[in-house]
Amino acid sequence: METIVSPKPLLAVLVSLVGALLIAITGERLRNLRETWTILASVTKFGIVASMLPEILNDKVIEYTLFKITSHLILHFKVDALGVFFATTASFLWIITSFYSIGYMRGLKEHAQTRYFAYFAIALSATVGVAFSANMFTAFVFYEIITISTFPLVAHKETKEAKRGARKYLTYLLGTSVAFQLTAIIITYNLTGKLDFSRDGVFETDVSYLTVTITFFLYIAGITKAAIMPLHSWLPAAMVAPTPVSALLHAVAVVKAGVFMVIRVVLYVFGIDLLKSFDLGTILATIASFTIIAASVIALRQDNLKLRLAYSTVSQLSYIVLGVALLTPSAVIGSIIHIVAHAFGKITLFFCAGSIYVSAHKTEVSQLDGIAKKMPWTMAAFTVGALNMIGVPLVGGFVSKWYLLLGALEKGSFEILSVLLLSSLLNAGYFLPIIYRAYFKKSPGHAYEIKENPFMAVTLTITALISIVIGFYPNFIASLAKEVLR
Amino acid sequence: MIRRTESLLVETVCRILIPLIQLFALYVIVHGHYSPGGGFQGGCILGASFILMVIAYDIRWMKHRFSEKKNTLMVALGVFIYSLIGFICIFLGAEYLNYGIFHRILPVDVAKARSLGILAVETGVGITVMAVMVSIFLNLTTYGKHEKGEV
Amino acid sequence: MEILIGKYNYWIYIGLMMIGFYAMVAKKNLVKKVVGMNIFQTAIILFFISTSYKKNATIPIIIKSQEVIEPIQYINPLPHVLMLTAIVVMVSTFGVALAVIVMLYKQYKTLEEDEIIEILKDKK
Amino acid sequence: MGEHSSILVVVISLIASITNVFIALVRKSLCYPFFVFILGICFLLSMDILYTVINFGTVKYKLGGWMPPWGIEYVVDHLNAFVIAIVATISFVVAIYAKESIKKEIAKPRLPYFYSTYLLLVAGLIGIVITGDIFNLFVFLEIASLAGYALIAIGEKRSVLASFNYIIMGTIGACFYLLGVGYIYIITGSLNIADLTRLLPPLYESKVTLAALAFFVIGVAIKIALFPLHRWLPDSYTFAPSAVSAFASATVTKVGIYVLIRISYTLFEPRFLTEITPLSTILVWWATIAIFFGSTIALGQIDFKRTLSYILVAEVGYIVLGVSLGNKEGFIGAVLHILNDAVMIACLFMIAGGLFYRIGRRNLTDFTGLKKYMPITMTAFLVTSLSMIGVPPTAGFFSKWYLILGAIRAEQWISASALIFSSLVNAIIFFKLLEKVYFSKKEAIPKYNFRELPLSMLTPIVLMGLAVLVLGIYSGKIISTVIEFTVPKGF
Repeated sequence: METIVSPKPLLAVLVSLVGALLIAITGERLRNLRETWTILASVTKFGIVASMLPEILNDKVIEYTLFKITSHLILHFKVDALGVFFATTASFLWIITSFYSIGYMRGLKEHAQTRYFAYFAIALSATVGVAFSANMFTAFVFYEIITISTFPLVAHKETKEAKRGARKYLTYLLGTSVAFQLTAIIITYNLTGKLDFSRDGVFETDVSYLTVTITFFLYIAGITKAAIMPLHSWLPAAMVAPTPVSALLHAVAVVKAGVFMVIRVVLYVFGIDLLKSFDLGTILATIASFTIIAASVIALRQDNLKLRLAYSTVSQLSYIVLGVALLTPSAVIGSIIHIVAHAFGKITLFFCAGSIYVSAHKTEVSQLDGIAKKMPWTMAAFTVGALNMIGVPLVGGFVSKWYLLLGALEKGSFEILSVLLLSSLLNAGYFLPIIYRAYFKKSPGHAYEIKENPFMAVTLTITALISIVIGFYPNFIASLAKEVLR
Repeated sequence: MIRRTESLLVETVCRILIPLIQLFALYVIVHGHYSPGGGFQGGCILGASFILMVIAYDIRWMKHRFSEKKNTLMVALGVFIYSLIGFICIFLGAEYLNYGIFHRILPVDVAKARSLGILAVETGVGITVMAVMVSIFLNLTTYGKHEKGEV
Repeated sequence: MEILIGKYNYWIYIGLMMIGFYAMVAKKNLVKKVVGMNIFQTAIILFFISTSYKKNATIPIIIKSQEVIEPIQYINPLPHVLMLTAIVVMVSTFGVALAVIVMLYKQYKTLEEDEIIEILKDKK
Repeated sequence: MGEHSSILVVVISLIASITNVFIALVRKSLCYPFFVFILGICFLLSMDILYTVINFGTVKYKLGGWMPPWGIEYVVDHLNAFVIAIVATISFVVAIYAKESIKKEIAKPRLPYFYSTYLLLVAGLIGIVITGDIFNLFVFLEIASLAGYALIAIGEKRSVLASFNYIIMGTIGACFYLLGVGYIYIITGSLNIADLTRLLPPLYESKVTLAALAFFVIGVAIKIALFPLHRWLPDSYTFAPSAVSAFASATVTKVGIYVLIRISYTLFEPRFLTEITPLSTILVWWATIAIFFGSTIALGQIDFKRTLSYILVAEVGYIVLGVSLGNKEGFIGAVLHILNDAVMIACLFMIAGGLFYRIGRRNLTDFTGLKKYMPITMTAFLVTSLSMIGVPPTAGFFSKWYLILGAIRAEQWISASALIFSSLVNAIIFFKLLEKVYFSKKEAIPKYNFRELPLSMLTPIVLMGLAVLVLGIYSGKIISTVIEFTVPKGF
């Protein structure tokens, strides 16, 4: 494998930090200029990240050492296939979300918009930072920055409820990461003297079962952003945030950063061989399976649309964890593809929820009767997103589920297979009634006219279309995912 | 707060005793470097003589003879003498307070120079100790109002 | 028995120290506490001085007529010098403590600790 | 100045403290410039010492030309130079801060005496650190303590009683230390630390040495407020003037810990603490309890300065833990935390003082909505808070990293969890405050003066806030140039 030294990963991180600074300086008075900065930063960021793609596909690795703090605590970037995969998804969706945010924030005439856009940019910086981290320390730094920079976004409304939600959010994310993840990192360093991610894991083969098990579960408990039960309840609590935040951060950037870290830990810290020999994957798979089913069941009973989506996210994230936990090639590919497929699907769904809220001021599922006539684009996109989640063929979600099923078969585990099938049924169970209501129930008359916001309608259509594109042409993404395993 | 009692006996005895005490204090200070005694002990005795003066007469009278400004000046003066000797040593190229080096500027040998150096330091210490003793006593007896002049 | 008599200086200093310590901890009156503190410090000074004592020895000052100097003849002067400094420290601590007591008295018009605490509680 | 810096830094501040009283008689307005000037000189001298030590190794200075072990010797190695630099820097920065802050808290005629006592405290602290003689150390310890008692007593009304309790406790501590000196002198006949290092090893089995060690440790533990002996600290630092709280909290306990390090690892050899006596085990557990209790009590406070005081009790536990873990990582973490904690605590106490300066109160609830009125101060507060919690890349993370690493390497799992527990408690305390600062609105009360602090108070706060970030990024450099050399040989 060839290594290129280039500051591109650093630039990718810095672009949105500079953007945040410019946004903060520009302020509310020149809002158009401020929004220009957001768009510019997001496009540049995507450009930089995408420019690394060809090199990565040619089996090269880009590295950059930013700063040696001590001999082993080094801020070090390393771009590999997995990282660039995640970074591309996140930075691409940021462009779309930026447009959507502008529509949403202006549509609702929200307060503190400057703060909103600035912290959004910082959060994205840190997300890309996590994606490009070469060692646990760097990843931990950016992981914490994500937590802290999204806190103002969750507490955006500054109401009592928002503050309570934000407090819970912070307690879970920061508390567990400091208590468990940091401990796990230090134990890892103490045992191995290394913090770098490496293909074969950093542990020697002669470590004791107990130590590895404890460290492994400290990591899993510490990476709360992956929302594995029972440490999931911050995610529904975070739904008090404005919808674009829920859409990008709590369906893509933040939670995927968590899942991404889980993948990194499983594949690059412990390594497949070690986990296989200790059979730790099965335990993780069991937890993930439980999360998938339990979260889906809870989602069935939610009336609030965003909460239902949140529990759906909890459940879908565990697909990814499950795929990695199976430790078979197809399952890992499936979970990597699911990062993208779920990202586009769920962001569409959240965009729709936001669009409905802005145009019709409705938040509950039971209020959606006959809304499809008033908001045709939104509901069409919603349908695509829902089909994506269920895993209907020709939509993105199908591809990942296919690989996951293959992985379960490779493993020969009938239980996992049945979990996947059952959860698909449950997904259908909580999404289809919404679609049914929107299209076939009669709308109760409205005193005001419901109109779709063009900014939002366009963006959510784009993400829905991309979901379909992934479903039709899965080869590109699948080949990139296979690159990870090579 | 101490008021004048105007007891003839006390005042007369003190009038005779105080000069003697002060003389003895000076003796203790100047002989400190080669026999029992020294700046601290001498300073204490000297301070005690002033305190006796306050007790026998009163503070107002005492301050009339020996004002607070003078007292503070004494505190600073003693320390200055001490530190000056130390700094001169540094300027002459030796360690701080290494007064053996004085033989370069004084027409004496090293041992004598040391003896003179310590005498100077003891004098400084004596002055400071005396002044500090007096000022502690005054501050405590007047509830700290002594600086404001409300005796 | 030998420990009791042979090291009587230690027992005296420990006894004095405990008296001082008791006064510092148990007495309610602030001045008594400070007096206890003084006893405590004095005990330590006695301890130091007693360690330097030798039987049939004299103060370490050379008399001019004397020609041979025998270290055995003299007691160790260093603890005395150290304690001279310690006394200075002690006096200044005593001074500061008294000054603080004067301030306390001005504020609370009492020197009993429990009364002061009572006053503080009432204020709350 | 070169070789003489080590003596000058003590003597200049000592003399200046008395000169200042005299200057006050001539012209009061000159006192403050003189005060800052002297501390500036001390700061430069301390940097000179640090520079000399880093480049040329240990500096020895024979006071009065007397050869050690008969004369007093000043020995400056990396550890001394490091702590002196901390004390001198913090004293200088807080001195700038003190100008405005003290005006609202102390009556004007007393100001010159405040400056004098402050200088005396600086002289005492630097003296403790620089001297190579255990009795001389006692004298400086008392100079510093006396100045501390006086400085605390000029604070708010309740500070006088706090100061009195501090006098009683502090004197017991100092007397215990003195007893330790006595025993050491009885058994060896020497007071010079370097000399004692040579003389003591054959005497390790003696009961007298054990008694001396016990007295030393208890005495120092009182001076550094290690948990059950911490009673004097919260009251004192809560009611003292803000500038005093900021300076004393940052340096007095740290210098005490320096004494503990000197006693444990220079006076005695590391093996004495681990193999012959169980002292390191005792200290590890003691410090762990201190961390647990300090943090827990801090949670329940209303007054911000009192909260900080209890956090300080926990932080002292951190450092003692690191020192006594008996491995390199823990020790590096402890020494690094001496620096980081000094900067963080000083900054937080200065912010508390700033709050008091503007609105006359400093309860936790008074932080509500301050971002609008004091944006710059609150940014510094944000950075320092993150550092207290231990969020990378701020300074607090790195010392905590080394401490936890040391605890895990020593297989002290409970201590490691205590460190993490305390981080979480800090997170709760500070995020509660940050939420109040950034997400709650204050109804402006016309009576109070909500404005950004004056420049002379703001600059030190911002400096310390920046320092937290810079020290974090350069902690590797600090470790490799200074702290690596302070690690005792037996590790």
